[in-house]
Amino acid sequence: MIKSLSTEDTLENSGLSAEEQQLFCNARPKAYEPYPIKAVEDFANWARANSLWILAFGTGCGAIELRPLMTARFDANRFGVAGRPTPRQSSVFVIGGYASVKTLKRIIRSYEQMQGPKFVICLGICPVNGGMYFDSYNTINQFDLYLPVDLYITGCMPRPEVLVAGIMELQKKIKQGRCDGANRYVENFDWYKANQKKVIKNWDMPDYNW
Amino acid sequence: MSLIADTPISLIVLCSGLALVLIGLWGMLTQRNMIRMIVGFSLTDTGVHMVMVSIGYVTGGTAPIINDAVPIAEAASRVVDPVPSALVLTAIVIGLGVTAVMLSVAIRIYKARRTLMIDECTESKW
Amino acid sequence: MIKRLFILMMLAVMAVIFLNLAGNYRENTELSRLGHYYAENGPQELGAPNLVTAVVVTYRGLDTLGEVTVLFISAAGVGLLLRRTRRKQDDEDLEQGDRAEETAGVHKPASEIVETATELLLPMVILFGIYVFLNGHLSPGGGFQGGAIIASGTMFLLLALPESHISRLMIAVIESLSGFSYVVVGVLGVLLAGGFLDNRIIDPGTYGALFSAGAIPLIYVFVGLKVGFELSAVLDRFRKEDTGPL
Amino acid sequence: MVAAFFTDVMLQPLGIYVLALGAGFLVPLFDRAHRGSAMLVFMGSLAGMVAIAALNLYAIINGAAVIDIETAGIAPPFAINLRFGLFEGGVVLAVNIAALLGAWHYLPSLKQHASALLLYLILVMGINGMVMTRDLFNLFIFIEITSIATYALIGMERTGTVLAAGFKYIIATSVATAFFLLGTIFIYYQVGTLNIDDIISHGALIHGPIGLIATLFVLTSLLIELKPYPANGWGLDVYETANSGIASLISVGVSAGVFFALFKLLPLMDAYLDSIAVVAGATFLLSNIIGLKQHNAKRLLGYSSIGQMGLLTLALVLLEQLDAGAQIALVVGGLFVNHLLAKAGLFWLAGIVDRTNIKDWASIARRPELLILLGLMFAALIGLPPFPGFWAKWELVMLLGSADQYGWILLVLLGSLLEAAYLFRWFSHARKRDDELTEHVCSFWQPAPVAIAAALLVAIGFGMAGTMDLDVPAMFLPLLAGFGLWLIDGLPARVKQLAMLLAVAAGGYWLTQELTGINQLFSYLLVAGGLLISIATIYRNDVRNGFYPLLAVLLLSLAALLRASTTLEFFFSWELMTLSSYLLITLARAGIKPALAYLLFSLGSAYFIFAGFAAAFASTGSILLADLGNVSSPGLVFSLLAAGFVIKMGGFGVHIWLPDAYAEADDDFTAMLSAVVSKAGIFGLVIIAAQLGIRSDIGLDPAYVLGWIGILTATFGALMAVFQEDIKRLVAYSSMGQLGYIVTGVALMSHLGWVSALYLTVNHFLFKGILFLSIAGIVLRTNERLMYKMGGLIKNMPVTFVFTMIAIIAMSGVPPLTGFGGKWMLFNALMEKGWYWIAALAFFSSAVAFLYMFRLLQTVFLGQRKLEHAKLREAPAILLVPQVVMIAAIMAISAYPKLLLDPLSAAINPWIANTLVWDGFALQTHYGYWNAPLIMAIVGGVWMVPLIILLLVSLTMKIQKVEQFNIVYAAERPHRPEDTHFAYNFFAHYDRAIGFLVRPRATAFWNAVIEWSHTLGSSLRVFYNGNGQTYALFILMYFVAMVLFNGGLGS
Amino acid sequence: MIAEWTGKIANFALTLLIVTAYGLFMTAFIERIIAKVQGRIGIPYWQPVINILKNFFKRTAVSHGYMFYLGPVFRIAGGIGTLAFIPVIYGSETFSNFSMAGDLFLVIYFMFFGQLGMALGAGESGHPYSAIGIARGLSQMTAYEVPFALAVISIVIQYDTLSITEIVAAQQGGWQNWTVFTNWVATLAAMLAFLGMTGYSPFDIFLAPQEIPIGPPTEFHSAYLSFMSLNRALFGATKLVLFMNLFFGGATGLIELMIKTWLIYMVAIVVGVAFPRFRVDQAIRFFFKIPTLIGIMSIVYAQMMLTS
Repeated sequence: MIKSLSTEDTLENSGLSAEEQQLFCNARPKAYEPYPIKAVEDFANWARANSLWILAFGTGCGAIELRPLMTARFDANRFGVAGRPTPRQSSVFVIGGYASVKTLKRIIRSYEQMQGPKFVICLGICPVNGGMYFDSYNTINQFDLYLPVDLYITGCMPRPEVLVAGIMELQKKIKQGRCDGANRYVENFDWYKANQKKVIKNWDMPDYNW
Repeated sequence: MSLIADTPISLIVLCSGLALVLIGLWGMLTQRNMIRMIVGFSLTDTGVHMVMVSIGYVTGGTAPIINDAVPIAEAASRVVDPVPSALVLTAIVIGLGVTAVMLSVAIRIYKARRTLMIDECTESKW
Repeated sequence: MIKRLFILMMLAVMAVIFLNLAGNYRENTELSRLGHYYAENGPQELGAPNLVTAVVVTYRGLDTLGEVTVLFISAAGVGLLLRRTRRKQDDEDLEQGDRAEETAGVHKPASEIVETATELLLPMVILFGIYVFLNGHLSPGGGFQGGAIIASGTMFLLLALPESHISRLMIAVIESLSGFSYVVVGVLGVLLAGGFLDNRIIDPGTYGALFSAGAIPLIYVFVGLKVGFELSAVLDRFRKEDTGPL
Repeated sequence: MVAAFFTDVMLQPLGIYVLALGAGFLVPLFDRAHRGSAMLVFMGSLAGMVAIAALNLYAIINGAAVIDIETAGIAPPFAINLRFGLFEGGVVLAVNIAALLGAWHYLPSLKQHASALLLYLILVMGINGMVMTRDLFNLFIFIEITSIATYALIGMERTGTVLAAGFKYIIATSVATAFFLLGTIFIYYQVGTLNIDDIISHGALIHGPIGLIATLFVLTSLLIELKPYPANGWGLDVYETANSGIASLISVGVSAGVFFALFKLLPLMDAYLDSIAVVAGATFLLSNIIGLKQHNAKRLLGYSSIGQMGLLTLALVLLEQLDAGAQIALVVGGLFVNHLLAKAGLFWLAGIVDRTNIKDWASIARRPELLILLGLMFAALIGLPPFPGFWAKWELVMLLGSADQYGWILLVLLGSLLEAAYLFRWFSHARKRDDELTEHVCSFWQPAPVAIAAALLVAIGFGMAGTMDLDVPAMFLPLLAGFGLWLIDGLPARVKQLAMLLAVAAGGYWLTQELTGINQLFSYLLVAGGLLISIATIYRNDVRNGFYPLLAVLLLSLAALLRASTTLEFFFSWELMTLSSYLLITLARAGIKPALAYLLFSLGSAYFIFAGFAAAFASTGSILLADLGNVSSPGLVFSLLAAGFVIKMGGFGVHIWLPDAYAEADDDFTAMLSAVVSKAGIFGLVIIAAQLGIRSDIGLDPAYVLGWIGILTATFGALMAVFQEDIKRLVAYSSMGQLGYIVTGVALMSHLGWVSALYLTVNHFLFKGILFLSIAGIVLRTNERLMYKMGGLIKNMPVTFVFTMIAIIAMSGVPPLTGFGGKWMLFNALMEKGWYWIAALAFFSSAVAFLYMFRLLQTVFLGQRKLEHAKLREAPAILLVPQVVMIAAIMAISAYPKLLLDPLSAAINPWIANTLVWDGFALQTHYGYWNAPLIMAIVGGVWMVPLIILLLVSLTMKIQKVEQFNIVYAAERPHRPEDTHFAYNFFAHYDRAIGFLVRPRATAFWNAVIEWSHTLGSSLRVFYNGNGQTYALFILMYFVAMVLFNGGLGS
Repeated sequence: MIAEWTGKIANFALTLLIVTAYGLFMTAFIERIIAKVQGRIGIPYWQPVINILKNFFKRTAVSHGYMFYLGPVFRIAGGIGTLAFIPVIYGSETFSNFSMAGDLFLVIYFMFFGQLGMALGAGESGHPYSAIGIARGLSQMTAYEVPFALAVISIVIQYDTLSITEIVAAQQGGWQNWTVFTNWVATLAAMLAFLGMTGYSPFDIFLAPQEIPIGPPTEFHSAYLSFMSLNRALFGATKLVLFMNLFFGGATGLIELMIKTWLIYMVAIVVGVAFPRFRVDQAIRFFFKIPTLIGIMSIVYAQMMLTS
C-alpha cells in the first residue's frame, strides 16, 4: 500500500512534462508470487478460469467476432465469460486482429490498467505476423514483442466457434497455472517498454499506466 | 347705488381685499416672469392688509386717537379697533422686507441666468 | 392650457371660500375685547393719545421689535444677496456679459428739473419725516411712517444724483446703534418698570405733550432712524448692487 | 442694577432675545472694527443662548415654575407674553444646541460676511421666538423673521441653482404666511384676542364658516411650513441645493419651531386631527417611498427630513387623539431630539463630504470616523437602539397598539423600513471601497459638530433608557463592551482577540448565569457556542477594524436577549443584534450589498415582532414576556411574532437575503451567523410558542401554517442548495433548509416536537459550525468559493475532510450520528400529530439533502485536484480546534443521546407534559423506538468487520497507491484536472427534471417589489417638476383640499 | 449478558450468511431466467460466487486513497447494517436480528449509509464517470423515495406503528391481511418505487453499463469489487425482505421467504426485460407523477380506513 521511494523502483516517465509527472504514479510494476499453499493457488486458478471477464475493447476487425459470443448461439456466459467495460475489472484482453500503432498505444495503456492475473488472447493472423498488412507502415507485425500473449487463435478471421475453443483452451492453461503473462511483462518490463517506444513515437503517457 | 350705499363700508374693503388676494394669487400662479410674480405677491399681501384693516372697523368709528375730538370717556364707543391697525402696520413692513429680499433674489437669478422665467429654473426637481 | 384651467378652477374654489367668508362677515358694531381694553386704559396706562402707537410700541412692543428686526435682516439680506462679487469663485457663476455690465456702472444723469426739485424738497422731506416719528404718540404716524418718509428722501437723492455717495459707515453705525438702543430701552423696561419694552421707564409727563408717553417717543426715534436708514440702505443697494463691507 | 440685569434679564429666557438681538444689531459694527471680534460675539451669543436655555430648563426640571414672561408690564391677553415651560425649554435648548453646532460647521461660510452672521443669529432667535411666544400675531412675526433670514442665507451662495430654489421657497412660504395672516385676522375677528391661551379658552367663539376657514388657514399654513406631501417640492429643492449649514437649520430648526407652533395651536384643531394625521402619515410614508428613487445626498436627506417631520406630526396628533398627553414628552420629544440631532448631523456630514451623488460617497470608505458617524446617524434616524428614536417609536407603537390603531402601526413601521432602505443603501455606497474615487480629505475638527451630535444622541438615548422599564446595565452591557473594545481597536490583532474573548466570556457569564429552563439551554448554545466559534476568528491576524468590537456586541446582545424579561428588553437586544450582525457582514469585501438585504429583512422581521409585541401589550397591558400568554387574541400575536422570527431565519419566500449574506460575510463570521445568530430566531419562536402556541385550542391554525412554512423552507432550501456552485451559498441554503425542520418541530406544539426541534437546534449548531469553519479553512487555502474550481483536496486537507464528512453525516440524518435522532423524533412527532403531508415532504427534503451534501464533498474534496492546489496545506489548527470540540460533542450525543435529551426535556417539561419514555437506552414513542447506543454499536461492528476482512485480503495483494490521473479513461489519458473533474452543474439532469420548482421566484417577487416601489416612487414624485408656480399651485390646492375635506363649503 | 449478545451475533451471522447466499443464488437464478428468455443457457448457478472469489484472488490492485479504500467497506457495512435492523422471519428469535435497536425509520435512513460511503469512495477515485453515475443515482433516489415514503407513511397510519415486527404481526392470519390486499394503493406506490430502487431497466441509467462504464464502481476492482458484488446480492435480498415484511405479510419460514422475495423480485425483472431505459430526468419526472400521485392516494386511503 505504501509507495516505495527507492529510485530503482521508480520509472522515469520521460514522456511527461514535469508538471504532469506528479499527476501520474511513477512506481515500477512488481511481479507477484503464487500463493504459498498449492491448493489455494489451484483453487484460485480454477476460479479465475471460470470467470473470464473480457475487456470490451475491439482493437481491430476481429472484434466483430466477439459479439456473437454472447448470443444465444454461442452463449459464452456458460463458461463464465462476460464482458466488462473497464480494464480495472477485466481479466482477459482479446486483441481483435491487426493492431495499428495508434491502437497499440491504447492497448498498452488498457493492458497495464488491468489487474493481475491477466491474460491476452490474440485473434487472427495479423498479431502473429502482420497477415495481409505485413508490409503496412503502421501495423504491428509481431504482437508479442510488445505485450506478453497467452494464446493465439489464428485464422482470417477465426469464427466464434474457434474463439470459444480458444477460451476453453485458455481456461485449461489457467487451471494449469501456465498463464503468467502479467509476471512476464513485469519481469521483462524494460525490454517490452523499449519495443513499445520504438514504434510509438509520440509517447505521452507514463511508462507504466497504473 | 343703494346697494353699495347699504353695504357696510368694511365689507366693501374686505371684499376688495379678498379680490386683491385672488388677483395676486392669479398673478403668482400664471405669470412666468419672476418680477410679475413678485408683483402678484405684493398684490396678495396688500389684499391681506386690506382685509385686516376692514376687520378692525367698527360701525361709525373714528380714528383711535384720544384727544380733544374723542374724550377718554367716549373712547371705547367711538373709536375703531386700534389692534388691526397696529397689526397692519407691522405686516406692511414685513411685506416690504419680504419683497425686498424677493427682488434681490430675482436680480441675482437674472445675473446668473440671464432669465427671469420661473419655468427655466427647474433644474432641481424630483 | 390644462394647467391654466386648473389654476382657474382652484382660484374659483378659493373665490367661493372667500365669498363664504365675506358672506358670513358682519361688520363689528363694538370694539373687540382687546380694543375695548386699549381704548379704555391705554391713555391712562401709557399716556399716549394715539392708541395705535400705544399698541404698536408698548402693548405689542415685541411685535415691533420683531418688525424692526425684520427690516434689519431684510436690509442685511439684500446686502448679502446684492454684494458685489469680489472673489474668483463668485465670478464663476456670472457670464461674461454680466461682468462687463457690472464693471461699467454707468448711470444716466437725471434731468435738471429733478435735480432742482430734489435740492429744494429734500430737507423738507427729511424734516417732515422727523416730525412724523417724533409726533407718533400724539397724532397719526410714527417711527415707521417717519422712517419711510426719510427713505423717500433718499430716493429723491438717488434719482436726482445717481452718482451721489451715501456713507455706508454712517448707515451701519446708525442702524446698529439705534437697533441696539431699542433693545436697551426694552431691557430697561424690565429693570425699571413692569417688563420688557415697558415704556414707563420715563415719567409719562403731560398727557398730549410732545415729551410725554414715557419712552414711546424715544423708541420711535430709534425706530424712525433705523427704518429710514435701513430703507435708504436697501434702496442704495438696489441701485448699486454693491455693498462693500457692511 | 448690573446684578439685576443678569438675574432678571440675561439669565431669564428673555435673555435669549436680548442676547440675539443685541449681538445681532452690533455684529456689523464689531465686524467693521475687527472681523474676529464679530465671530467671537456671534459664537458667544449662540453659546449664551444655549446656556440660558439649559439653565432655565434645568431649573424647571428641578421643579421650578413655568416661566411666563410678560412684556410691557401688562398682563397677557393685552400684551404679548412668552412662555418657557418644560416643552418649550426642551425644544429651545435642542434647537440652540443644534444651532450652535451648526454654526461651528457653517462658520467657514458665515464668517465671510458679517450680515450672514447676524442673519444666522436672528434666524435662531426667530425659532426661539416661535417656540416661546404665546401670541398668534407675534408667532407670525417670528415666522417671518425666520423666513427672511432663511431666504437671505439660502441666497448667500448665489449660484443659479440655489437662487432658483430659494425663489421657489420664498414664493411658497410667502403664500403660506399670507394664509396665516388671513387666518389670524379672522380668528381675531371672532375671538377678539390674539393671545393663544385666550383664544384656546374662548375656543367656542371660533364658529361657523369663518371660524372653520380661519382655523384652516392657520393650520394649513403651519402644515405647509412643515412641508407636507405633495406641497413640498420647494423645500426639497432648498434642501438639495442650499449650503448644508442652512439646510440643516431649516430641516431641524425652522421645522422644529413650526412644529412647536402647531403643537401650541393644536387645542384649536381638535376637529381637524384626522386630517392632520392623514396628511402627516401620507407625508411620512410617501416621502420615504420617493426617497427610494433619490440619489442626491442632500435631497435624500430632505425627503428623510420631511418624512420625519411627518412622523413627528403624526405622533403628536395620534397621541392627542388617544389622550396620551403624558407620553408626548417621551414619544414626540424623543422623536424630535432624535430627528434634530441626527438630521442636522447628517446635513453637516453631507456638507463635509461634499459629494452630491450618494454613489460617490465611497470617498469616505477609508475614513472610519466619518463612516461611524454616518452609521450612527442612520441608526438613530431609523430608531435603532440605543438612540432616542428607538424608545420613542417603542412607546408610540405600544400606545397605538393599545388603541388598536394597527393601520397606523403598519404605516409607521413601513415608513421606517423604507427609510432604512434608502439610508442604509447610502451607507452601503459609503462603505464601498472604490479605488478610483479620490479619498475624501477633511480636517480633524470638521466632523466635530457631527461627533458631538452623535454623542448627545447616545447620551440622550441612554438617559431615556433610564426612564423606561428596563434593566439598563444588562441591556447596555453589549454596547459598553463594544465601545471598550473599539477603544483598543488599534492594538495588534491577537490582543484584540483575547480581549474580545475575555469580554464576551465574562459578560456572557454575568448576563446568563441566573437563567433557567429554555433560556439556559440557549445560553449554552448562543454564548458558549458563540465563544467556541469565535475562537476560530483567531485564524486571521490581520487588522479587521471594527470586527472584534462588533462581534462582542453581537454575542453579548444575544446573551442579553436570553436574559430579557420584558418585550422591550427583548426587542432592544434583538435590534442590537440585527445592527451588529449587519455591520459585521458589511466588513467583508463583497458583503455590503447582501448586508443591505440582510438588514432590511431583519428590520422587517423586527417590525413584525414589534407589531406583535404591540398587539400583546394592547391586550394585556403588560410588557412582561411572561404575560404574553394572557393575551386575548393569541392567534394574531402568535402570527405576527412567528412571522418575524421566520423572516429572521430565512423562511420560505423571505429567504432571499440569506444565501447572499451568508456567502459574502467573512468566512468565520458566516459560521457565527449560521450556527449561532440564526438560533436567536429559534429562541424567539420557542419562547412565543411556549407562551402562546401551547394554547393549541386557538393557536393551532397559525401553528399548522407555521409547520407548512417550516417544511416548505426545508424542501426548497434543500432543492436550491442542490443547484449552487458557490460552496458558501450551498451551505447557506442548507442552513435555511435545516432551520425549516426546526420551525416545523416548534410548530408541532407537542413535547416530542419541541424536543426534536431543540435537538435539531443543537445539532444544527454543531454541524453547521463545523461546516462553515471547514469552509473557512478551505476558502483560506484555496482563495476560491466556487466548488468546481476546487477538487481533490482530501489529499491536502484530510482532517478537514473527515470533519466535514462527519458533519455532513450528522446533518444528513444517516444513522448512527446525531442527525438521525432529530429526524426520527421529528417524524414520530409529525405522525403523532397527524401531519402526514408534512412528514412526507420532510422525508423528501431529507433525501434531496443528500444531493447537495454529496456534491459538497465530491466536488471539493474528491475528484481531481487542480495543479495549483498541489501544495496546499491543512487548514490552520486554530480553525480545527473548535471543530474538534464539536465533533466530540456530536459523537457523544450520537452514542448517548440521553445526555442531551434529558436537559432538553427538562426545559420543556414546565410547558408540556413529558412524553419521552425510556426503556433502558431506547427511546420509545407511540410509533416506534430508538436505541441509539445499540445502533452505534451495531454500526460500528458491521463497519469494522468488513474493514478487517478487507485489510486481511489486502495482505495477499500488491496494492499500489496511485496518483490522480491513474484512472481508466477510455484507453486515453486525462490531460487537465479541469477537464476531468466532473463538478460544474453537477445536477444538470435534476435541474432538467424539477428545476422549474426552484426558479428564483422569490427573488423575482422581491425584485418586483423593489421595482414596484421604485416605480411608485417615481410616479409619486411627478409633482416635483421644479417649477415654482406648480409648487405654489399645490399649496393652494392643499388648502382647498383641506377646506373641502372638512366641509368648509357646507353653507 | 455476554452470552446473550454472543448468541444474537451468532444468529445474525447465520442470517447474514443465508441472506447473502440467497441473494447470490437469486442473482444467478434471475440471470438464468433472462438467458432462457433470450434462448440461452446462461451462467452456472455458482457463477456469482466464482466471480466474487476470482476478484478476491486478484493479486494486484491500486488504491486512490483512504476514502477509496473505505468505500466498499462503507458499502457493505450499509448492506449488513440494513439487514441487521430488519427482522427476517416473523416469530423467529434466530432471524429477528437486531431489530430491537430501531424501527422502520431507522432502516430506511440506514439504507443511505452504504450509498453515501460508496459515493465518497468512488468520488476519490477521481474518475468523472463515477461522479456522473453518483449524481444520477442520487437524483433518482430522491425521486423514488417520494412514492416510497408516502407508501410507508400510509402503512404506518394503517398499522399505527413503525416497528417492522409489529407491522408483520398485523398482517398475520391469512393472505387477506397482507398489506397488498388491505392497502393495495400503498403497495402499488411502493412497488413502483421498488423498480427504481433495484436499478433495473428502465431505471438503470445511473449504472449505465454501456455508456458510462458501470457508473460509480468504474474504478473499483479486485477485492473492492468483491465486496461490492457481495453487497449487491445482500442488499438486494435485504430490500426484498423489507418489502416482503411491509407489504406481503412477511414470512414465517425460509421457504415462504424465498418464494415471496423471488416473486417480488420477478416484478422488477419482468419490467426490466420489457422496457427500455429512461433518461435520468425522465425517470425523476416519472416518479414525481403517477407513483407520487398513487402514494398520495395511499395516505388518503389509509386515513379513510382509519376513520371508517
